[in-house]
Amino acid sequence: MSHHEMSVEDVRKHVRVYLLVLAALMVLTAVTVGVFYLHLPIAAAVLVALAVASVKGTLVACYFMHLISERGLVFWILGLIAIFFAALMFLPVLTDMDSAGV
Amino acid sequence: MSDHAHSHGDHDLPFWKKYVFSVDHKVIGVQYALTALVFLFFGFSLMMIMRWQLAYPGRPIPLIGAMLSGTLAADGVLVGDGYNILGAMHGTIMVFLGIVPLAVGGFGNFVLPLQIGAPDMAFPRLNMASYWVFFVGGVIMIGSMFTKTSGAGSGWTMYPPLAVTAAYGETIWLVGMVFLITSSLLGSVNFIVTTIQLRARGLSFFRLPFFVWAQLVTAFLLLLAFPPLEAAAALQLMDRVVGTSFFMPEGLVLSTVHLSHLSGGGNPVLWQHLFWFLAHPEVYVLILPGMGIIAEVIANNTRKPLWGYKSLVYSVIFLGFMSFIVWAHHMFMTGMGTTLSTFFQATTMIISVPSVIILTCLIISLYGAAIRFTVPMLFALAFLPMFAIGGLTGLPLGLTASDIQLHDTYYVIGHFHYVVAPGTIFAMFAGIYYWFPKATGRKMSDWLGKLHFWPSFIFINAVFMPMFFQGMAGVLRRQYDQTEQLAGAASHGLTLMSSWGAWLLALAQIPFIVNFFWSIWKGQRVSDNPWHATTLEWAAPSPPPHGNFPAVPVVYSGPYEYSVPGVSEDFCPQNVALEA
Amino acid sequence: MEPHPITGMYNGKFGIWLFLASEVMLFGALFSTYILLRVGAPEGTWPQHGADILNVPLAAFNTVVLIGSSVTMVMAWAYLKMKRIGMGQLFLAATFLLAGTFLVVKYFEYTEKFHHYAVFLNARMAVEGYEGQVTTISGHLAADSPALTRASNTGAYQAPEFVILEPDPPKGGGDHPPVVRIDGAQIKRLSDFGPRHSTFLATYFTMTGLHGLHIVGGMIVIGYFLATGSRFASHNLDKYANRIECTGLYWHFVDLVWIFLFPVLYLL
Amino acid sequence: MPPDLHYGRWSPPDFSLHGHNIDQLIDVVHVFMLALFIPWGLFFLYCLLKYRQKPGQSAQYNPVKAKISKYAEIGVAVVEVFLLVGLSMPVWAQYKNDPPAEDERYTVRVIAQQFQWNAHYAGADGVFGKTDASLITELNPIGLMEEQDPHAADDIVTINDIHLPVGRPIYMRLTSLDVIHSFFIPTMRVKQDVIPGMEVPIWFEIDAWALSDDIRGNMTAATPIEKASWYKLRHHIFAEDVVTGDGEVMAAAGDHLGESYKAGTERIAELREAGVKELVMQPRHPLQVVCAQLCGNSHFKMAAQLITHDEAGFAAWQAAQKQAVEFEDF
Repeated sequence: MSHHEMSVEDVRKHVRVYLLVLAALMVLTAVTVGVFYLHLPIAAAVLVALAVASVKGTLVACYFMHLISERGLVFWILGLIAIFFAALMFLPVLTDMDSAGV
Repeated sequence: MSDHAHSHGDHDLPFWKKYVFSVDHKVIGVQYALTALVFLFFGFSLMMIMRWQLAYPGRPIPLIGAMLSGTLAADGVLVGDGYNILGAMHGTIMVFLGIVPLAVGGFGNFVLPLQIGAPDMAFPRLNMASYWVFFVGGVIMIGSMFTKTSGAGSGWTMYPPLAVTAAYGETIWLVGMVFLITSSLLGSVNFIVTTIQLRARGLSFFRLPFFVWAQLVTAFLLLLAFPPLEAAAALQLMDRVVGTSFFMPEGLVLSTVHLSHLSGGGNPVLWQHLFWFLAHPEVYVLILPGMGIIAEVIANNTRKPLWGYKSLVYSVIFLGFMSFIVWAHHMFMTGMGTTLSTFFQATTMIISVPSVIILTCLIISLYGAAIRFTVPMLFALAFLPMFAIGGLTGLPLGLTASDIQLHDTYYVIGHFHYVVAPGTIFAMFAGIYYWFPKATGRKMSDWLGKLHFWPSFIFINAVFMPMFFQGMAGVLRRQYDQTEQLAGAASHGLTLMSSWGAWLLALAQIPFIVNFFWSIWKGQRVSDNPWHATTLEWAAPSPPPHGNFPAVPVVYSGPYEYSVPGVSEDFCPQNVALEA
Repeated sequence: MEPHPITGMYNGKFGIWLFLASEVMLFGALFSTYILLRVGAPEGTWPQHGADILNVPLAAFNTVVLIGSSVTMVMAWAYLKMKRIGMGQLFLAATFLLAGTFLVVKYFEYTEKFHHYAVFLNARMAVEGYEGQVTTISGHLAADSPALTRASNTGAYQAPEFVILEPDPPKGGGDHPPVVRIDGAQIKRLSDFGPRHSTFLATYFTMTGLHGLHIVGGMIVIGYFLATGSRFASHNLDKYANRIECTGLYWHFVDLVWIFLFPVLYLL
Repeated sequence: MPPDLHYGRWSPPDFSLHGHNIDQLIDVVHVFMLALFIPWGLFFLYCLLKYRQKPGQSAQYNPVKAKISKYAEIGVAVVEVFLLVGLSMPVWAQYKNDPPAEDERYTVRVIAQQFQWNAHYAGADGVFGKTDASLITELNPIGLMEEQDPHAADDIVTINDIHLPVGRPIYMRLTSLDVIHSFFIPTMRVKQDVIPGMEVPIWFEIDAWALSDDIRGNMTAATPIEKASWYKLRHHIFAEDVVTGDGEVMAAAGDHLGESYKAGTERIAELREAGVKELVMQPRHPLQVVCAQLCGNSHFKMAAQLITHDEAGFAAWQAAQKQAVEFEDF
């Protein structure tokens, strides 16, 4: 739904959601930092850190950026971005692996 | 609906608001086109100077030799650095300041909103901003040539460490590049929003003219491919200005001086990846709008619907998508092993298929047609075989094994010039002759047009055809003096042919320049739809007023309803309901 | 300006989303640069954790600040939707202040780095307070150490005839070792903890710097709406709310980038 | 003996074992291109001639049922798959995979710099001496640790001359001191970017008969004097003495036309006036190693001479080098 024909009530609901999301983000931030001081092995550390970051990112995108209530073309475009972003992330692999003999 | 289109009263604007800082997409389009044409001619002139050095190495350049500055030439003879600077600037100018602004900024801006029945672009002020950012970027970039310590001379690809250790002009080049990238980003956002949100009622996606599709895909390429280059440019600026080592490995020694002040730890190949991640899609940015124009002109002058309109559309979308995953075929010689090279060879072969489809559709459209050999049509027809040659010669370069011998030779130069010079630039000429009446209300002279076409067609082949044979013989690109090497010395005759071809090609442009300016004021007045075309731009008055259409058009039919059986006229404009 | 049936968005909003798409590719390129350089980094040139060099508490604080600013931003929009312009502008102001706070903290983080030096030695040498021999010593310049000069052509510090350094405590804690005097002849390279120091810090400064520029950009826009907002809103509230929504989309994205920058640069 | 040893034809002569595969691929691809382009072009011309607009005759609205296009596209795809899987990938694999065994290959290091090719040979002990960037000088271009490392004592370093044995695999370790170069031997079908900060190995084998001295002889060609141009012959030397009717020696075998365009052109004029009909010349150095990647203002000059020996000749050359080194010690 687009935000034009929103009643004051709807907005109030939104506001409550925003505060919940805020709380969640704060907790997750605490988690990331806390986990860091546990000094996990590197693989685990990377996994946790990125997982938590992704969750936080998703929360921001879905609720603050209203992605959850969007529809239509924008998702196709975001999907496209996801693919090309993956291609970009594939790039370090390219330079590193499989340069013959090196 | 754009919230600006209807708002401002247009005709009472002061001159500078109406023609200089205008927000009208048509004025901006013309501004783009004229600026780009000037840049194109400048870039062409640089190449003509280089061709002299190649044809007559070490001999003073006639006429202008004396005028060239210290960093470019010594007593009338081009110097090595000068040659490299001209080479780098020729590439940069043609690609970033010439063709893209003309094809996208010029034709896109002028034609696209008209073809979708919109009163203007979605963000007119943004549109103006993107033109002026482009303009400033262009001036900065050309300015980089004239720095005291010598300009950017590491090729348009700016490979580090050479580019990082090179003279100061390089920094200015990078700054200019950042401006140009910003401009394209603003532009592409504007194009996509306009195309998707401002289409006239009834103009569904599969009723869009092919030109609009081409522009839409191009806009996506610009939007998504340029940012990585922007990042790369930022990193190279850091390396040059701040002294970081993103692209600088440990233990570099420059003419026996150990660069121990660098932290090292960087990777020169990283730049190539980021650069080609942009630059391969960029190749399609150069060619797709051209294809769009060709499709329009061919449909109009064959007087029949394009053959396989839908497969054209799907092909162009597929092209756009694939162009993001072929980039490393520019890097086969960096020490790539079998796994990766296989992947990128495969994608490269795959991407050639949609190009073949597009070409086939266009040529089958000629079958059973009623061809009008107008000047735009001549250029459009010439485009087809020229582009075919350009495309086919890409094959041996896309296969790693044959690339071993051909990489970095003149074969490559021949290949991509066939795509962009007799390819895209001919398409641009077709577009100029085709839409000139819409922009001015007057037609360009046919006679001068043909006088422009035939010599151009002959000489442009004289320039580029020899390059394939030189490349085969092993003549390398970016050589200040080819005869320094056995292969170059042996094929010096072909070099002479290319050079003379280039200079004669320049002469062949005179009729165009004369025709262009003469026709603006003295050209034959024509109706709003002189070509009897179907697409919406011809439903607007010539030249279209601010806001384009007297009444917002409604679309009833597909883009190319020509020679519909049982209809009196041989064309049915999109905005006219078919008499059934 | 009604939302378009196909995208469900009005032009401005759709435009911002497209712009953000390109931003994803921009930062994506930088992240992949980070990965590439880290994976290929020569032995011992890349810190085990960013935290070995960087200040985690400050960054964590900044994370909280930025998340907070995201909430105030979206609140501003919500109150405008509730037709309460005053509250809307108030939250906008809060966002502006939080953004300012973020930059101030970053400023302190940066300056700290520029007053902290590393001396890379030609050969291993023993330094009191560190076990074994070291190839680099980091610390702060003592007051009586000669002033450093930069080479005109490269801009890098020239090795002075000697430096007097107050070394950092060795890794794993311990107290400050005594001051050391290092002879110019022993010095291979001398650098502050700025971008020149190493590819890690180069990446850190480039990424956080670019992110900082985005913050500044956002503040300019928000500042503009703070100044002109109430007048704008009074004659077209819906349109103003949309402008704030678009600004918000951008602002949340900037927040989102930081949410990834923080762990990647500081914690891993 | 070699078939056709001339530069400037379709492709330069080839003296490597793997080269003919690459040439074959290039030829096949071009045949395919023509097979595609010619019929396509004929159809194009046919349409242009047949379907020009005539009064009272309109174009046909309904699309032609052109199965042909589908077949054409499938055909193209199939041939491309063949080119890729059938030709390119095997050749590339042969060129890139499984390097020759330690014991049978000859290993040489090539260190590129602006604007010269330095070759580093292990010498008698077969072990490369260590190098150090901070030791690099004009005289020691690769920073060989002559004092510090015993293995360096018998190492040989040559500048812009690369000596290689024929008839056994060459294993070449390429690196660069400054910028990216590209190591290219046109007559060996070998090309590899040379990137600072990394050492990339390549390997190839030179035909057993391809000794540079023989090749020079085989490249002897006669140019009619009126066709002679300094640009084309600047790297050539006279194959035999040029003697005029009255027995005067105009040019001795091994002479060249001169260093500059001016000098060379005057020399040619002289010879013409002296009644010389044709110039029988051969390239001074028939095998060139060139730089294929723009590397600065003298990139075009960055060429080394490849000098190939049989085993005996190569051993002799190495010994001679060692001699030279010892003399320096005195």
